[in-house]
Amino acid sequence: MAIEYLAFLIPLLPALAFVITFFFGKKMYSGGALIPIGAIAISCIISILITINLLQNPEEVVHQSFHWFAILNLGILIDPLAGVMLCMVSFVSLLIHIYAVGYMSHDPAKPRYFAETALFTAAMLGVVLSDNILQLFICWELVGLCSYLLIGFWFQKPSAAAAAKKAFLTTRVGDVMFLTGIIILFSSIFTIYNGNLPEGVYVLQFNEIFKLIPELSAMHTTILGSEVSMLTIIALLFFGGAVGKSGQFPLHVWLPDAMEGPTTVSALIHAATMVTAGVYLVARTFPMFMGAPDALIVVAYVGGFTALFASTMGIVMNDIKRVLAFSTISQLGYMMLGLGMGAVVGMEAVGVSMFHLINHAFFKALLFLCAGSVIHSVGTQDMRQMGGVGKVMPITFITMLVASLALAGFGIPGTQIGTSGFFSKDAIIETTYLFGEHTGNYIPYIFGIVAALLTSIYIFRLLFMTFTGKPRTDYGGHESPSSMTGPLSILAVLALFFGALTQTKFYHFLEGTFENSFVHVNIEHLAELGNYHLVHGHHGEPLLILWMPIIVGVAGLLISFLIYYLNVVDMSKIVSRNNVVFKLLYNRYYQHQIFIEIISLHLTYGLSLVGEFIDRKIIDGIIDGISDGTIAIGEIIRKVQTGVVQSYATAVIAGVGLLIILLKLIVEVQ
Amino acid sequence: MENYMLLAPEIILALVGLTILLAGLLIGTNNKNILGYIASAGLIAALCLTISNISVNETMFYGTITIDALSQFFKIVFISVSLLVTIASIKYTEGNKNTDEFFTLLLFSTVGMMVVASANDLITLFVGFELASLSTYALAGFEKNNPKSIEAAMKYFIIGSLSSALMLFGISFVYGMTGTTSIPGIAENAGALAASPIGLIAVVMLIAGFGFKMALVPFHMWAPDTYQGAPTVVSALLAAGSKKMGFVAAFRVLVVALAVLSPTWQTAFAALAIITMTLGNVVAVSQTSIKRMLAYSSVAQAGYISMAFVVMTPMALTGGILYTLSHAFMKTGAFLVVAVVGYMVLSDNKNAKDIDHIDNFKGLAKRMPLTAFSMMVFVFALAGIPPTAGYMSKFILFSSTIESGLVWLAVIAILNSALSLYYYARIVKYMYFLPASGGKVSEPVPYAIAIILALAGVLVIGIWPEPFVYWAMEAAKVLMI
Amino acid sequence: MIPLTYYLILSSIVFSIGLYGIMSQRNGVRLLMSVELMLNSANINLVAFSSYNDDMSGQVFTLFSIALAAAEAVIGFAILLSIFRMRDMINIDDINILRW
Amino acid sequence: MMPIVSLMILVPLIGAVLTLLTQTKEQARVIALVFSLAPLAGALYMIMQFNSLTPAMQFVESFDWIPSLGILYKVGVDGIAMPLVLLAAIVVPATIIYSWGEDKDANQFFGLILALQAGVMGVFTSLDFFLFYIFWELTLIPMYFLISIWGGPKKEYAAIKFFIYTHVASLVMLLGIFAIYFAVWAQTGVPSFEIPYLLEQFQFLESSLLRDSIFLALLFGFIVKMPAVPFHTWLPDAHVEAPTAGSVLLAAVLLKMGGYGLFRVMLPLLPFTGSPNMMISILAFIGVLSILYGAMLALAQTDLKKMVAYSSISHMGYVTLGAAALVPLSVSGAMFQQFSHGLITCLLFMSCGAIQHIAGTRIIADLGGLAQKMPKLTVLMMFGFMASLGLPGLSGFIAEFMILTFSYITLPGYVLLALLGIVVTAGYHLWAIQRSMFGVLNAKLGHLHDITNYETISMGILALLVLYFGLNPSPVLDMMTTNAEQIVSLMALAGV
Amino acid sequence: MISKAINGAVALLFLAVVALAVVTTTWITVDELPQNLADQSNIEAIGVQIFTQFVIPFEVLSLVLLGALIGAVYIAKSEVEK
Repeated sequence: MAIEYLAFLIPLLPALAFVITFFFGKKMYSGGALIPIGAIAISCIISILITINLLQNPEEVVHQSFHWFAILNLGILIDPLAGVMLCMVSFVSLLIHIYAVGYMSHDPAKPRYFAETALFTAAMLGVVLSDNILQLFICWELVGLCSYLLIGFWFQKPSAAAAAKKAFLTTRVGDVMFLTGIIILFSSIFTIYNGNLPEGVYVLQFNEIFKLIPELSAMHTTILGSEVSMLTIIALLFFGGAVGKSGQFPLHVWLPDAMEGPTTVSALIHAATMVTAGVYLVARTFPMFMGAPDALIVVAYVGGFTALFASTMGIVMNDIKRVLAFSTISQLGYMMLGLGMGAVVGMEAVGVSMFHLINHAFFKALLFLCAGSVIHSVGTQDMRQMGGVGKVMPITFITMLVASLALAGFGIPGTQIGTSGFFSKDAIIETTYLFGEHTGNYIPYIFGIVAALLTSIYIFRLLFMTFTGKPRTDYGGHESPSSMTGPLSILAVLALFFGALTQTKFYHFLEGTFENSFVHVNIEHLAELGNYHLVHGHHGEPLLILWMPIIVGVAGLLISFLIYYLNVVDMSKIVSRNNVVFKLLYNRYYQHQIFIEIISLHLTYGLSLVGEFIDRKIIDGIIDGISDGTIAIGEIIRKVQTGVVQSYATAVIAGVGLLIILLKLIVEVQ
Repeated sequence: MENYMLLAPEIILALVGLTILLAGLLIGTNNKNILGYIASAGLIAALCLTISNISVNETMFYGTITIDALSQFFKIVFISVSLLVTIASIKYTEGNKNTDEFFTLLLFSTVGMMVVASANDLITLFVGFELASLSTYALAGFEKNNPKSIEAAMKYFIIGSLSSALMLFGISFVYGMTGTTSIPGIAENAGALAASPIGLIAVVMLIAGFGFKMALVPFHMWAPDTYQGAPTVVSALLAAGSKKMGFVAAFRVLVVALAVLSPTWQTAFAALAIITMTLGNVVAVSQTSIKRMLAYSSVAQAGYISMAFVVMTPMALTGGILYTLSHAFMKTGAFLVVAVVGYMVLSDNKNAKDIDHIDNFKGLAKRMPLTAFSMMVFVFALAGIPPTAGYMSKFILFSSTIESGLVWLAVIAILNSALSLYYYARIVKYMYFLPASGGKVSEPVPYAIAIILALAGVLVIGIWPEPFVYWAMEAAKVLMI
Repeated sequence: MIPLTYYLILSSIVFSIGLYGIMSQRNGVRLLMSVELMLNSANINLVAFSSYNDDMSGQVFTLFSIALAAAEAVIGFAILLSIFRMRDMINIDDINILRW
Repeated sequence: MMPIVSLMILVPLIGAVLTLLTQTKEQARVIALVFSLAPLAGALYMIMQFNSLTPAMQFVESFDWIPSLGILYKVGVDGIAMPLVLLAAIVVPATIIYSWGEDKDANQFFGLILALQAGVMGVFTSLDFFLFYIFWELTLIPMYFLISIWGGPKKEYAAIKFFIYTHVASLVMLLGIFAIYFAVWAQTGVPSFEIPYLLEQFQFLESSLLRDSIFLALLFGFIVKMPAVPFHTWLPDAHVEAPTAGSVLLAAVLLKMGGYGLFRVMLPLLPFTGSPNMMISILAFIGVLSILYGAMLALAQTDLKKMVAYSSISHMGYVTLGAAALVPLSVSGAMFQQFSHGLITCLLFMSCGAIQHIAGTRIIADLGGLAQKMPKLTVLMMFGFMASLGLPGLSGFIAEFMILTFSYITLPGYVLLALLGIVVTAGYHLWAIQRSMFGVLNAKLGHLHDITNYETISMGILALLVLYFGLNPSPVLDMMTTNAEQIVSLMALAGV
Repeated sequence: MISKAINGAVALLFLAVVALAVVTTTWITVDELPQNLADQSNIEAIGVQIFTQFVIPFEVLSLVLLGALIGAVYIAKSEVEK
């Protein structure tokens, strides 16, 4: 179908929109917002059409490749995985853009805003579309740049500028790992081909990489005395990149600070773009993880721990957006956890995890946009100054409630009734149980289930503190304009029903990601390389396990209800500065102090000051010393010239004498 | 019958000198400018004649005089320097009633140098040496009411006499051991000299005598004082001209006549070259008088040229010989610039003291752009920055040290060369980067002509060195036989 | 027959006296005398060698060198005269405007 | 056939003289611009005529200059030189446009810039060591003047340090040139300074000590120019004190001469040194040290321009590293890094210069919030900074990626170390941007205005070029790769 | 005084070195001095030599004397400007 040939427009149109809006937006209506909206809408339509096409013929993926330079290419790959991501990214971005027309209406720098978000979307679409790892990295970095620009959108605010820098730098740490992975991958491929890369083949294309997984897996190197497969190293370095981008522990520190940007930006970052890129990367290179021993286990542990760790902090935050930020980190942890479960369920893990990603995109976008709506109306982000907002903003309240239920994963097991989160998140928790069952290791499951409880607590805490009760301050407030509530409603519908409607089909669709006309790998076979023992047909979990997520979800709801609605416990007594646990949580485990002050400030900056000292005092000191010394010696020697001619004569005669003696000695030696 | 045409340059110059002396009696003070023109004309004629006979190789007058590539090359050097100095002196001596003496002495000293260049006998050489010395003693004291000038002449004279005596003493031993004063004769009979202890003493005394003219450390101590005290045009003559006489004499006597003693004098020159270039540069760094700085720079340059004696390959001699020519232009030019600046300072303020102080160079680029530019070229040439004559000569000279494997010598020379850049750059700094203390001044025409000629020399040798390199090679061949 | 060495030793002694004089004397005239001593010691050498080598050129050289010594003395005294006129003394030590 | 290469040298030189002779700044800058655009046109013409499939010299002109010493006037370009000629031809007009408003002695200012261009063109096109060295040294003088006349408060120290330091290095290099000249002369009996000939004959020299000494002497000359740690201290001082145009030319073109020497001279010699592996280790070590040390030092700087200067050191370290790896694509990546850094660093120094003359200070702590008053500058500066920290899509990334990726094949340990530098690089760039451009406007800065149109145009053109070569590096990269392959093939020839 | 002692020492050292060299050198001499053979004057021989072989130095010497004369007269002449 001809629509495939328009695939290149998907990232290109938003990129063009960026250029137009950036340079000419000022003179246009609403800061030129219509241009990116239009561009993204077209992208979205193309994406959906291609994906639908793909649904019908899963084998016929879209792949186009162009020579770039040297031995590298640029290409477009739309397979099922990319297809769903494309649809999600373009669609959610579109909604957020529409929403932003209202939300940003008072900001004088609108053209810049819309230009940058358009570029952001373009970059993210580029990540998804890439057919080779390098192009993916390039777009990946552009995503980072845009996040930097957007988080620092209100650059006049020092905190925004600092947050932007922190975001870029922290993700940069991950990016360097990613880049290192690419470099090692490339040189390993080079070694495999014995230095003679085949003509006309772009070795960084995914199909070429996947082809070489057995060879890569067989290559070993020794690190700290133990032999490690080259593939594991590469995979884990890729995962390092994902950790940075997707805010996994320990590189998650930038995400909560990223709230400094406009709320729409937060929504964009947290839902549609940026953070999901990490998960997407792991999913995209999933065959490599499958073939790499231990890699998936690491993914699982990091993801699980992050899910738990972030949700603990979510409980105590008072800033509405910050709660959501921790929620994002936590949910991304789930996705990683889900991918890590590939160790037992193979390809299904990608389906589960990606499904959660899509659902999360809907409900998290919704959560943020609702929060934005509240903030837009109330004028503060501090939940302690809200309360009772639900009365003035009913639509926002209802949509928010839907989103919260989806996040907490409410639904009835065994039926098709449930919010989208129920179908995806609970599925992940189930697979972790499966993992425990097969390996005897229940730690991932415990991570998952405890995090689910905490998730429920913090999201309903937010809901109660914000929307119910009496206004704690005089904030006025009104319902937001329809350009804002419209997207909210659409998203709410999706958050409610998307899961139920698509679950099984989605898994099946994604199965085709690595078996089609472009790439054909056998996951089962790879699992053997990676020493993973896959389990098939696993629908026999105990009922309790099936119900467990719901139980903890409800428990969380009740706890929040008791504390924040009925005020059974006076939180202000617990929430005091003296409570060690609270302090720890509120200060986010002092990560800021650890990361910023100790590592970056004291260590790095200290080291650089030492370098400065060496430079100025030692290296320059030597050079200046030589020159000063020469001048000083010159000053001394010139005094020999006394001006008395007899002394000159003496010098001549002494010179003759000395010369005679010297020559006598030298000649005799010779 | 001897071909007197080959000696025509010397004869012309001597006659012009006498003519000027006589004409001076007849011409009033106000018209004495004409004498400078006559002298210049004579020098130009001599220069043309010398160049026309550049490829002659003949020995004349019972073997006391030889005309070969070496002598012709050096004669060109001497005549060029004298010509530049003469042209500049037209302005310098303007209104001076002793102009006739000045030019006569100048021409006589030139003749002396030329005789040395052609000398094929120690007697000729010594007499020529003395002719050049005695004339310049008087020239150094030309400003006889200026205590500095007289002091300069006095110091020059005393050390000069001492050196002459040492040289003569050394010559006497050479004569004693070889039984002849003819240079080829000595070369034939020098075996016994080389074998005896007196040979070493004779060589050292000769080196002391020549080293005085070359201003090699430790025989250099008169040079800074004299260059500073003497009239600047005379300093130019001393630094650029009579210094080279020391080199050509050393080439004739040491390289040709005493070739068998080469281990001795090569070692001596190695020590002297190193200490000379190092001391010259180090002390030059801290000078505030431009003339003194140039004097020390000239000491250092002598050290570089002396490297030719150490290396003693055709390449090295080519480099050394070419260096004398380059240095003649660079140094003359630089001193003439100092002279112009002195003139400028005096025209600012009649009673100015320390007219050679570096402060007077402040903002020269604004006051006299042409002069400042020329000076920049001269000092960069002295520092060996391409594409100038100084670079070309250093290029060949330093490369020859590498050729013969004396890397240590090359390294020392190169470090010195870099060090010298420091004080040369300081002059440029004063001229270009510091604010001027007065308005624009136009250079007197004679000075301007002389400076432009020197500039042309420096640049032509730098950019199209082929003929000069060729003739320096030819001259070096004379020495290598 | 007087050995050649005697002449040479004599000339060396005379030369050294001249050297000592030029290094130690303050009076300009004495300096000039010292220089003359040195030149003449060389002349002794030349004449001695000339005799013992049976070669005339040494003696010719001596004549030239005597003439040159005279010329040198002339210039030297002229300079000293000029100094005397300027300063009323010929103490060479004290003439040190130019230094360093 | 037009002597196009000679014209590339001669036209700026004539322009320099004419510009010096002008009286008003209006005349001076117009003439300077015209005479700097002519080489640009020439360079574009040459690029179009260039055959990037052959490593041979093209547009060669040759005639005897000093036959008695075997010196030729021989110029020509190949894939190593052509991009740098183009770079010089681009940067100089951009600098002239940027400095359009220069008031102080405009005729001298623009004249010196053109003289510098002539020198640089000469260096990049000379095929005779004698000629090469002359141009090499000639570039010093205009730069010395630019720093000394239009420089900052400590200009004297900086200028003389620059002058003497690099002069010493050049002299050491000269010794190396002498050595190879005479050694080859002794070997073949033919005196010649012709670069390709000498490089070819180098392998036949018998003494490996001699070959190593020649190599190291030449190397010293080049790495001081680059500059590589620990011979770099002249650079920050020179940059800080130099006027903006001076800094731009220094960083964008003069430093490239060092790298050019590396490719033109060092790499063809390297396989034939006594111990190629040790030489490679030395180069790689210097490269990595420069990358890390430069980046760390940049972090410690309080002066924006000094920070950029150290970043140059860091970035030039990549060139050394890529060259040392001796993989065709790492070498061509290193060449591309030269080209790319030349463009990017212009942007950075121009930004610093604009801040300096508008805000009156470059001390990062005294700035802040400039973005509010200077949006155009902020955009361009951000662009430059992003390019400098290696943002994909811009030319810097291509170069760094190629260097790191392909160097890893032969020098994995060094590359892993170098990768650490990337984070620090991002760190100091972002830190500087945050502190100087973002945040609250520092009230002490007084009245601020945005950059002029001339500045915007010149920076904008450069930014576009950075983007263009980031997206499509092939026009210059292909010719580089051709020559890089030829260089690396020598390794195989030598059996290393 | 000390300086004079040093000067004396230098001069003595010089003397010692030269004298030592003179004594240790084997000088080439004719067996018998010619003037002892027959009491003939050598003035004529000198004259002939001066005007044949050494005519150039002789001519130059005339310039030396003239130059010295000019120089000496110029420097010594008192010029009281009025």
